[in-house]
Amino acid sequence: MPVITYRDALGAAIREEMQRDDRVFLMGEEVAVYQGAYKVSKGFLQEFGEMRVVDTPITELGFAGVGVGAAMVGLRPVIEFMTWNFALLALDQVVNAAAKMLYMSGGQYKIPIVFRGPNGAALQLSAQHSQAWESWLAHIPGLKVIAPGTPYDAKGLLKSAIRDDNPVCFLEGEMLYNTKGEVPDEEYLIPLGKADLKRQGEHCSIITHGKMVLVAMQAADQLAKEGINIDVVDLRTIRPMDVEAIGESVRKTNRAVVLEEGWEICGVGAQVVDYIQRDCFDYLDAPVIRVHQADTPMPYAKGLERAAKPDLPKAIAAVRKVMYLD
Amino acid sequence: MPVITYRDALGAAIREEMQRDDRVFLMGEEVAVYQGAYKVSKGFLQEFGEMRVVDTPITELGFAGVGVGAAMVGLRPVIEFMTWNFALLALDQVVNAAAKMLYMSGGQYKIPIVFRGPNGAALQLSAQHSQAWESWLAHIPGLKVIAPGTPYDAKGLLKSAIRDDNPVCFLEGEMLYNTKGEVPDEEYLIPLGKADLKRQGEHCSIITHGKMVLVAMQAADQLAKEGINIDVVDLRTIRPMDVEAIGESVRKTNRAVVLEEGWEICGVGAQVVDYIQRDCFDYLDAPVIRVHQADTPMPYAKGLERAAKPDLPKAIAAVRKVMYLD
Amino acid sequence: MTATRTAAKRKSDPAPQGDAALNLEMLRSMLLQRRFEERCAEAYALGKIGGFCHLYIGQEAVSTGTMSMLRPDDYVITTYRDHGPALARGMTPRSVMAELFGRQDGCSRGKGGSMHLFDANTNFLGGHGIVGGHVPLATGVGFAIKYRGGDQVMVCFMGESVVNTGAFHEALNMAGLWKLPCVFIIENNRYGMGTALERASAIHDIYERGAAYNMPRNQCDGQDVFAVRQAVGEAVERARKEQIPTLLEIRTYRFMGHSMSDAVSGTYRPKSELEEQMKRDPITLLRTHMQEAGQLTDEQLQKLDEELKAIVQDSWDFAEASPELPVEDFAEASPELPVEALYEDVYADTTT
Amino acid sequence: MTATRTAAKRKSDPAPQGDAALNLEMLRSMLLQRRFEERCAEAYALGKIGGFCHLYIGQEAVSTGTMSMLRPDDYVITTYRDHGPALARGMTPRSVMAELFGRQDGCSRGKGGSMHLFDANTNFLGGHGIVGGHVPLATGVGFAIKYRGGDQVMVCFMGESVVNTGAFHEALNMAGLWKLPCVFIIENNRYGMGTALERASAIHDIYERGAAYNMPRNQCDGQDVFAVRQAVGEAVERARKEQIPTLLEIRTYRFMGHSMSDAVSGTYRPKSELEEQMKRDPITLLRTHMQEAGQLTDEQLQKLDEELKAIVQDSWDFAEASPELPVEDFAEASPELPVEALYEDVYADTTT
Ligand SMILES: Cc1ncc(C[n+]2csc(CCOP(=O)(O)OP(=O)(O)O)c2C)c(N)n1
Ligand SMILES: Cc1ncc(C[n+]2csc(CCOP(=O)(O)OP(=O)(O)O)c2C)c(N)n1
Ligand SMILES: [Mg+2]
Ligand SMILES: [Mg+2]
Repeated sequence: MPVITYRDALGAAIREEMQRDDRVFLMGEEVAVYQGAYKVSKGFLQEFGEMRVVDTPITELGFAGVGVGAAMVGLRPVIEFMTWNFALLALDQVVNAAAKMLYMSGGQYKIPIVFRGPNGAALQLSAQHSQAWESWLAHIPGLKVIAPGTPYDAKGLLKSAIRDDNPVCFLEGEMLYNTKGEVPDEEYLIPLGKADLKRQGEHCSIITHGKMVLVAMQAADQLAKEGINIDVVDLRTIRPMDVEAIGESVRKTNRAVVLEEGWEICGVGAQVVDYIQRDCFDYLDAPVIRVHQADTPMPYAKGLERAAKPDLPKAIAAVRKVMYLD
Repeated sequence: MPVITYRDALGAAIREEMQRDDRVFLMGEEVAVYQGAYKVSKGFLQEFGEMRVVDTPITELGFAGVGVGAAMVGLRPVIEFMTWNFALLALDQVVNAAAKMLYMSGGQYKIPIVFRGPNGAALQLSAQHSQAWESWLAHIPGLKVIAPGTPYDAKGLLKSAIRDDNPVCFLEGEMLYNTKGEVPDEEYLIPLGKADLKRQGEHCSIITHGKMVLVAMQAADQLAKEGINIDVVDLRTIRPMDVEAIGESVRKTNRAVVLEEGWEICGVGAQVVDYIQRDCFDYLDAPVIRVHQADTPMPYAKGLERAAKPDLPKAIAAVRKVMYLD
Repeated sequence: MTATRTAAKRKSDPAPQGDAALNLEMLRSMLLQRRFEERCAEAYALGKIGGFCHLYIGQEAVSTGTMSMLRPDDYVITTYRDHGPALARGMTPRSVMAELFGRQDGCSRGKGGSMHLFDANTNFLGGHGIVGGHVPLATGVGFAIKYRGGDQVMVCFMGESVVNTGAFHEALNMAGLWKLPCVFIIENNRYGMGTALERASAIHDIYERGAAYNMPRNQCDGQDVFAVRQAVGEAVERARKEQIPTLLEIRTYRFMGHSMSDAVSGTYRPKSELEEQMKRDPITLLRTHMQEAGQLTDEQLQKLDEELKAIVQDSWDFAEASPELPVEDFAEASPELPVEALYEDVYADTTT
Repeated sequence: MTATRTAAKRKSDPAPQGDAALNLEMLRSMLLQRRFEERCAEAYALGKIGGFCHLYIGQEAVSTGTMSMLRPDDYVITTYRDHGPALARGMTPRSVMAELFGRQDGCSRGKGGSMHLFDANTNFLGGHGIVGGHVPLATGVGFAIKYRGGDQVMVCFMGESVVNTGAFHEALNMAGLWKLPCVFIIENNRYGMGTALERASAIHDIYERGAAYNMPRNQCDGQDVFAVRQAVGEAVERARKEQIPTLLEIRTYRFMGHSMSDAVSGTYRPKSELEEQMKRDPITLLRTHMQEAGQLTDEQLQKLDEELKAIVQDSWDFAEASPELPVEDFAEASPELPVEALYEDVYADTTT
């Protein structure tokens, strides 16, 4: 199977869907002339022209709303946020317009739109540029929220997201764009709402998503050397969450670590913990442990940033702790 | 002790702090000439003049930022959002400016500001006007988040919030403004970060905050008639959360219901559940049950709205369930 | 309206004021809105309508004048003050009243309520509740029209407060930059809740904001339905033929409080101002014009009024007879019990 | 710069171009920024500076000209492109370089980095990373000055992209409405990342946006430090004496890529344009003026340059010697281990 980058997997997904359906277009800052801030849309302007690959002013609220309006009357916009950090300015349109339109209109106006872009921290970008928004977005009924960790998942999920008739928030990772993985040439779709058991093990579950999938896999590799076998549940979709997959894994391993990039309080991990205690109450041999960003804005200095971020040593330490090995 | 409304308790808190400290001012839509959209600032313009009671254009992002800027150079703004629904437009200023300024500036610029206004649903205001934002706000390090349920707490907490040197998000309730309670004439402060055990009981804990405190108290009253005694833990402050108070109660009752106004996924209740399973793992006799808004935008029709909202029957049913009485 | 003005106008008017049939149609439209809103006030007082309810009384010439210049396949979007525009656009009084009553036959199945009337049949893209929030949507619809190479026009109504919002600014800049077929209509009724325009905007001739977006702009009298037609007609033409957007300030006045929970006059506007303004009731102006032009007799007027009252009564009866969406009785229910209708319309089935 | 222009200017200039001492001071300021930024590029290549790093090269006349018209108790706020303004405002190269290196002695303790330089000593209210986000802050500072009855001035720098944001619009409307002592300075370097102004704004003379807020407005050449002084001086005077805000568009050009990760020219601007623009290097313009006016010898210039290079080298050495805030080695640590410095500055102790 061809090995391609996460970036190219995303680009291929959008390109294929634009070729397939002329209602699909890409809009955002620097997507056209500049070929994409992170080059996901490289070559798009040349292939599809300026009506379908649209550079916008720096107006996240405005162009998110433009996307929703276009979706109301039948187009299928893919709205790129240069990063989800800036999408904070657009959330009124995402939450109050996109997520609620179908409901407020009694089912008349569906909003088939994808909001996408890198989410979470990269390297030393400090406080305003290093935020992971999946728990906020997952809070909102009417939205679907996706966070793929591999090129394969990125492509299959993005194609499904573009074909979905609902607003989908698609969270990528700046640090993932250059990562590589196998992606078949043939078309495939991955259904939204289905987790993927990325690795099987009987001693402990790590439940994770997005960028942290790589960390979980590394942790599993490393722990395997000591004979500790990890079930890695990659949620892939945060909303709707695949509660069964979580339950199945935890009922098997009886221990769980929830690993996420974002902050702790009311994070995705808190919700996962709630599902686990509800569905696996009698199966748990230890409290679930969560690994997440430190409860601070992201600092700039390299050492501080490393201390603030969830990473491999912290994930491993959490598994050891939940297994009472320390 | 005098009995006054929640509205008047809030008004008294702001008035006293404005009298005490001339750096404190009130700014927002309709706070001055109109005397407050919900009349919390009735008489303020007359007492303090138009420099300290400031009507703004409808520009939530803009005037939230104006408040943060004024706070940077030493004023102590109280920013009223007509409701927190509209504050969604301002969150970039709340999150990226207010909450991060101290950190980004390495401790140089503190932001002593209060953002306040009604939060959550009133009656039949439908999807865009019925949202409870505490879990979003609580997610953000750098913010404090308060949600008082009684006039007494409202006054004491708001005064503390205004004197606090950090950005405080203060969540009131449109449906609470007319509720009454005892409030002493003498000045008092309630520390931020401390829960209040509003009622003692040994069979089950209800952990709640804000508007739902009243529902929890009613549920406790009603259940008491059947001999079921409830510990009602009123969080009062959502961030920082009084984890000890939660643990103390649950270790006593061994059962917990978490009752909140907002949505389920990544809600405040999820975080409370996480704290409980961490701190009380060996004490729990049953999974914690959560009561919250249905996972839908808020519908307009009366019956649908009732079905969507957490309320007394749902709270009682949850207690019964967590006690295995059904 | 003086004869001279009328004559002067007739020349350039897209539809001359002498067209008796058209005038009657417009009078009917405006009077329907008026009678409908009067009954809404009554229904609100009786608790049959809940939540926020913003009446349109006083502004009927804006909706009617505008809609009279549109094609059925054009698009309309507006704020929470949407009953008038919805009726003027041709939504049935029944579907609107049933929505206000929160019933199953309401245009939004009772899920939207007064602030969120929607109707796909008439391309009525809704009442929206966040001040400014719908202006980017309108720009997006304009974009979609251009994307498809269509010649429809997007008409976006907004209150004058909207011009201060960031959403307005971002949206109009894009509409101006990309030359989208939109007509942005400011219904300047002088107040946003209790705040006079002059206390909220740094400039007072707010159509001049259009200059910041290289957008043709204009101002007109919103109590004179002919003036509205004239100004809107030009803008619609420009949008349809040249894909150039317009910012149009229509000066009007609301005769009621901001919403049903606001006093009609008081802290922020004196009774005298209201009374002065009510002398220029748009319905009276049109009626008088028609009577003076011999286009309407007292009898005809009375008949029309009765007919419209009956239609509104019928919408009330219909709404009252329409069932609520089914919900279980929660007193007995467990917290997780699914309530089917409640959970419908949260997500669309993906069938593409 | 021709003699005629100079003469014409001198008459009305707040500080005539003949003032050799002032000119030298400005040259020093501008050259310091240039040398500093050049070393930043080097440090970035060496991995000593991380994250996003936006250099100011080409725009030095804007910062220096502006700061030369301010009092120490005035306030300054800007975007992520803040090294130049910080140095021009008088922050020490040491504290800035240490910040860029992420060290304890950095102006923001290493927590802010390149985009978030802050200094309470010089009322430098920070570099801010969200495009448009700092403009409301500036308005708030203007409000605070007025609230206290002070006569300070708030100067807010921004890139030209900012004029399209909602935050700009909301903030300028309030500043115009409330008459706040703010000077809003657009550093129009023609591009927002890879987007030319003309492809983002519906109008191209963007200072005209001021009309929408009833705000005095002006435009000037940003490569000519005297022109900057002239225009800023007028605006500052108006703000200080009359509390009237100004929108000032200063036309400049960045000689580097948008950030260190962006090519200097390429997809969005041709090399020829860059070369053409570099002929109007603001430092060369000032230097040439001074040399022609006999205010500067080659020798003096060389000495100055060496002195500044040494200062920058000193800042580098200082930064490198400055410790990082202490953090434990996490490889061994448990996930909950508190790291003191990491958790400082999240909340202030409330001591009021
Ligand atoms: C963003 C936002 N802020 C505040 C409100 C509350 N609000 C509802 S209507 C209104 C006044 C709007 O006035 P205007 O735009 O002039 O329209 P009008 O009501 O006069 O038709 C306000 C402040 C809101 N709905 N949305
Ligand atoms: C709200 C927001 N959207 C997008 C970005 C990403 N971004 C950073 S700088 C920039 C271009 C800004 O250009 P301009 O305002 O002209 O300033 P310049 O870089 O030219 O100094 C963009 C798009 C951001 N920081 N904030
Ligand atoms: Mg109005
Ligand atoms: Mg620029």
